[in-house]
Amino acid sequence: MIELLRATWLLFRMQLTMVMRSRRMLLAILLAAIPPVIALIVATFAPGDVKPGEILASISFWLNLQVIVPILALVAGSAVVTEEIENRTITYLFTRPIPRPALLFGRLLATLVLVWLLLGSSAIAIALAAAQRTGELPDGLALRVFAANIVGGTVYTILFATIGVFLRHPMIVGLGYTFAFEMAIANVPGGSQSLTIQYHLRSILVDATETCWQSAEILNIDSFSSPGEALGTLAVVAIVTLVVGALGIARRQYVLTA
Amino acid sequence: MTDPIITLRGLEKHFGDVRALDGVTADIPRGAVGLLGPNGSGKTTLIKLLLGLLKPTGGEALVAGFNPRKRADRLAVRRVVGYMPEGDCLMPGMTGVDLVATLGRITGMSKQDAMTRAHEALNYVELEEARYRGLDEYSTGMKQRLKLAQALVHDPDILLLDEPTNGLDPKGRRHMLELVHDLGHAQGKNILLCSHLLPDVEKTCDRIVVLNRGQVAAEGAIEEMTRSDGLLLSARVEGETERFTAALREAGYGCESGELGTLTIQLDGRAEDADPIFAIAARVGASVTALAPVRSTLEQVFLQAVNEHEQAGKTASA
Amino acid sequence: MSAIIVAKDVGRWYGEVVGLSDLSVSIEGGVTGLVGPNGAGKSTFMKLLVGEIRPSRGALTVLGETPFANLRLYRRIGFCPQQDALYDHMRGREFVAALVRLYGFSAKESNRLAIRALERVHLEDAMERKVGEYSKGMRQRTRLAQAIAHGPELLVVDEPLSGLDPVARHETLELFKELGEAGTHVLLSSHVLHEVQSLTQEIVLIHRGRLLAQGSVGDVRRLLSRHPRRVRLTVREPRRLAEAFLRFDHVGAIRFHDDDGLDVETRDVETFFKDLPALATELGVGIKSLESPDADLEAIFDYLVG
Amino acid sequence: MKATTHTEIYRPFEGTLSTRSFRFLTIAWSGIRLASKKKLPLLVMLGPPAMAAIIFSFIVYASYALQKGEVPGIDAGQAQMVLALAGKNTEVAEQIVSFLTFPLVRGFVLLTVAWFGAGMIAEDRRLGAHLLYFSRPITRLDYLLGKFLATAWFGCLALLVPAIAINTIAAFSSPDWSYVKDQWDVILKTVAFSAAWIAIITALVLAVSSLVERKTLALAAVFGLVFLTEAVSNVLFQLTHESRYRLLSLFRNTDRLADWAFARKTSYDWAPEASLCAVSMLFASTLFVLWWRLRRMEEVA
Repeated sequence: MIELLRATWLLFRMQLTMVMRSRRMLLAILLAAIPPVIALIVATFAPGDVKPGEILASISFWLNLQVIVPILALVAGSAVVTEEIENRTITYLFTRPIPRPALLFGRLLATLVLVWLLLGSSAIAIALAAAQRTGELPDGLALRVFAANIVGGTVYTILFATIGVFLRHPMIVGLGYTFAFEMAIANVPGGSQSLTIQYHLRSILVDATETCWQSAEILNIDSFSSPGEALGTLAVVAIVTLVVGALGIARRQYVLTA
Repeated sequence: MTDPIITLRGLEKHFGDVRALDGVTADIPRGAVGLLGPNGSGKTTLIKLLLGLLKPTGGEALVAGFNPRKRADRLAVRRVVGYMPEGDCLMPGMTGVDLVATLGRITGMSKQDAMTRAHEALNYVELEEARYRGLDEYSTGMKQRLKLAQALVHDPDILLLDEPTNGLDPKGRRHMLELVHDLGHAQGKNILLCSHLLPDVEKTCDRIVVLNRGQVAAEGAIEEMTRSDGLLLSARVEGETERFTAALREAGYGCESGELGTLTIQLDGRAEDADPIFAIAARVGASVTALAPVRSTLEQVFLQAVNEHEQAGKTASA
Repeated sequence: MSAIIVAKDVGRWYGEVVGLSDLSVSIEGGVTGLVGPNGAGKSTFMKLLVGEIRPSRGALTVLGETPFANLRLYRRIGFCPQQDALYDHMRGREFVAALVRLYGFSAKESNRLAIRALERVHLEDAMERKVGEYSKGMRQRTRLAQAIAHGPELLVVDEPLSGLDPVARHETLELFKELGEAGTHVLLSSHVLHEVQSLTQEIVLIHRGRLLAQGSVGDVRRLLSRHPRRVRLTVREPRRLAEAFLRFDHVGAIRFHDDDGLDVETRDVETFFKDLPALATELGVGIKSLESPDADLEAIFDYLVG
Repeated sequence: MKATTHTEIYRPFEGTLSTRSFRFLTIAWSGIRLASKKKLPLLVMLGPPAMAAIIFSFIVYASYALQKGEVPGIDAGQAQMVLALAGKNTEVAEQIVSFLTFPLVRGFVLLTVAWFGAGMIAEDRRLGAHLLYFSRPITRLDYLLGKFLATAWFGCLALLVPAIAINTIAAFSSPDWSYVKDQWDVILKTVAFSAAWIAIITALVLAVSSLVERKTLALAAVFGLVFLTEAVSNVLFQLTHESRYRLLSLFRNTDRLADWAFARKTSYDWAPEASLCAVSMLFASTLFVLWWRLRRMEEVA
């Protein structure tokens, strides 16, 4: 077990600079910067009656959770294993005395650090931008926005990284999942919603009692479960996916065609 | 030799602070010419400049009288030049004949001309049985020959071949060299062959231009540059080798033993054949299994040219 | 010298594409050349040796152990892959040191090993520059450095010479010679045959996924008795010498080309070479050169692979 | 007859190379052939729009049949169902416009153009195949036009062909060609509108394809871009209630232009010129990106 941790730590340090400098991270930074910019525009130009709470709620719900978090996780997460295979540098790591799951965990940790950094700062920036407006923020909302972004980024990144272990084109599968499956089912009221990560993230974010959620035009606002429960399910989903990924990468023989 | 097919005058090309070409001046005559140089000496950059794919930072190049820098000339150059790129640049999914015919039509051939020429070019490179198959089923050797076929489809009289034998196994390599040799000598094409496998260049070209650090390090006909002085012999002997070398030295011939059991024998001026050597071998009872005049191979010429150019470069900058 | 690599009916398929069909070979220590046409299974065999993939059938042992996912064995093997793939953003020393650390060395120790390895491949001055800016030859040598840094017993190298210019190729061969003399077993694959022959006489020839020939170049050539040996001479008076050769019963055929060329095919080349000096002095026909063009690896390759 | 042998294996080419160029047609046609080699994606992409077309043409046919009073082949119950389906407006032009702006159709046209267009330039650059093109006497315009037509072809299969099909059905089923006589402008407008919509999407997809190295990345980028602009414009509009932010969304703009083109009453409260300018700005910027990338591509080919 210690061998696994040590190898993961070494690979994490080795891959951090690589992940930091890759062109995908440039795209991720751009994506994370959009919500704060929108929040700033709204905070300055919106008519008088719009309260900061509403800005934070709408932007984090419709923009961050629905589009930015999944796409950023897709861009970062799908490269965790696939980039090593496509660059064919995986040979160096597979012929070294390290347990193979360490490769997945090492790069995943490096990618997650950046995802947290970007989404965390994006969430904070939106809250700050919203706070420019007169009127105070409902307490706990900013924290829930931050939590939803971080947890969402983590679960999605792990999911897409694991897809990358098994399939050659995780990007397409991830795209299909995000835009086709999730958008379709998460927005249609009914029991099947809880199948999507989006639903649980929204349960963390939305507190129906707060007034600021009225203007966000969210359908069936009261059908969300409690944040604690949502966090529980998401944690289970993350761990199970990680284990599946680790088992997958241990057994899989990546044949690097010339 | 008639006027050169390609003239280069002080050609320069800089990518940022990397000086890929640093003042190349050379006249490349008709016939097959080898373009040699260590990795990164500017060979591929030069070829792309000739095709007008890159704009030179300085100096000028003329290909068959056209200057690729000017737009109209650039299109004219590409009509008279066939280019075989280095990398694997084929579109999987297309069939062999489809690719060659399409590229033929893009060069300006009519539909019928392109189709007939495509089949002729594929027959020439002996790809008849694979012409209707998708490119992803082609082996490396077949892909290289297909790239040669697409360069030949519009029958250009200048061929720019970039590493044609790269990655080929011996059989594929010999086949490609036969084709290039035939094109250069039998079909009278002017070939600029860029390669780092010197035996291949020796088999197919008459003259070479050696590039190093973006400049011309050496230039000339292979025959002259590898001329041997006829007095130095390299021999391989089996059985009684010590007594044989001792006997040689007694008879006044200089003799040192090289690596892997070869002997280098220094003949005196007047002998014009090696019979005396055989006489000594017979007397001593050794059997000579190989004997040849020491000719500096193209590789030695190349290494020498590059080293001299490096020294000249160092002394100039020191 | 006990066998370091033993393969028994090893096969490996990728779907219906055959990598290796049925390879049985046992390779001794020292420097061995693995040759064969493209697609013969060289790369597949190497990937099996270093434990990157598992054989579909048959048994394979390297240094006495089965390689796939065998972490203990990985410490004793160094692998230099064929593809030109490196972490371009890292510096040379950083790259090698990071990979050496995975063998369990401390940071300081890994750094020292990395610097020593890079010095052996003559990359001392480029160590601190980014690998992305290296030339093709330097990238090749960096890949080699990461394979020898942890001092492996067996060094497996896939096509190290392809794409290298003569200067870099010369240095790489020198390095392999040094490693061989230092006692490291080297298995290197290549299809640039005259280079392999200048490095080692021991070859393993693979074709269509099976073993075709093994041993020193000379022995293998002698085995190919059904291909008579061709000897090419340049003589001032070829006709007179040819008449004399007719007396030898082991001479199969004689052919003249241009005015002083003479090709002789003989079934017993040793006696031919033994009798030639006496014959030459007796007739005084003026032999200028003598060579046997089909003694080299390339000719053997053609005979066997066709 | 004197015997002649033609054993020379290499035959020189006597023909001439024409300088007048329709090269982009060759590039386009070879691009189309190459892309439609794989039949499954073709079926998956073009299936749904075709089905939608069938449904809409049935509605058009039924509504005409009802107008004429006689109800051939379908009984009254079915007719009622069709009318319910058609909603209140049985006006045929209405049906066609609603087909053009129907979200499912629009989504699949975008998907089709993105799927076939994403690899057009990206894969050429990744494989280095652009070297083969640009070492030939073609101009950058030839290459661009060729790739543009090849991608737009699939857009037409997904949108233009179904739209024309509905129109022809309408023409035939309309009483003694009344549809053609007094509503011919609708036919022209359909063709123009579909062509414009396909052109815009093709330019967008090709621009993205020229920026990235890999087809899957280009595909993701196209969808990412479209959904991002939609989400941003929604949020901005929701909070500021100012409709000028809705100009950001490509779909809103095309709806507004469709209402203006087909003279339908519109639920949008800004002038069509604004949408027209927004869309043309998008189109101009994508063409600029394409021109800039192709210049660099030939330059450093």
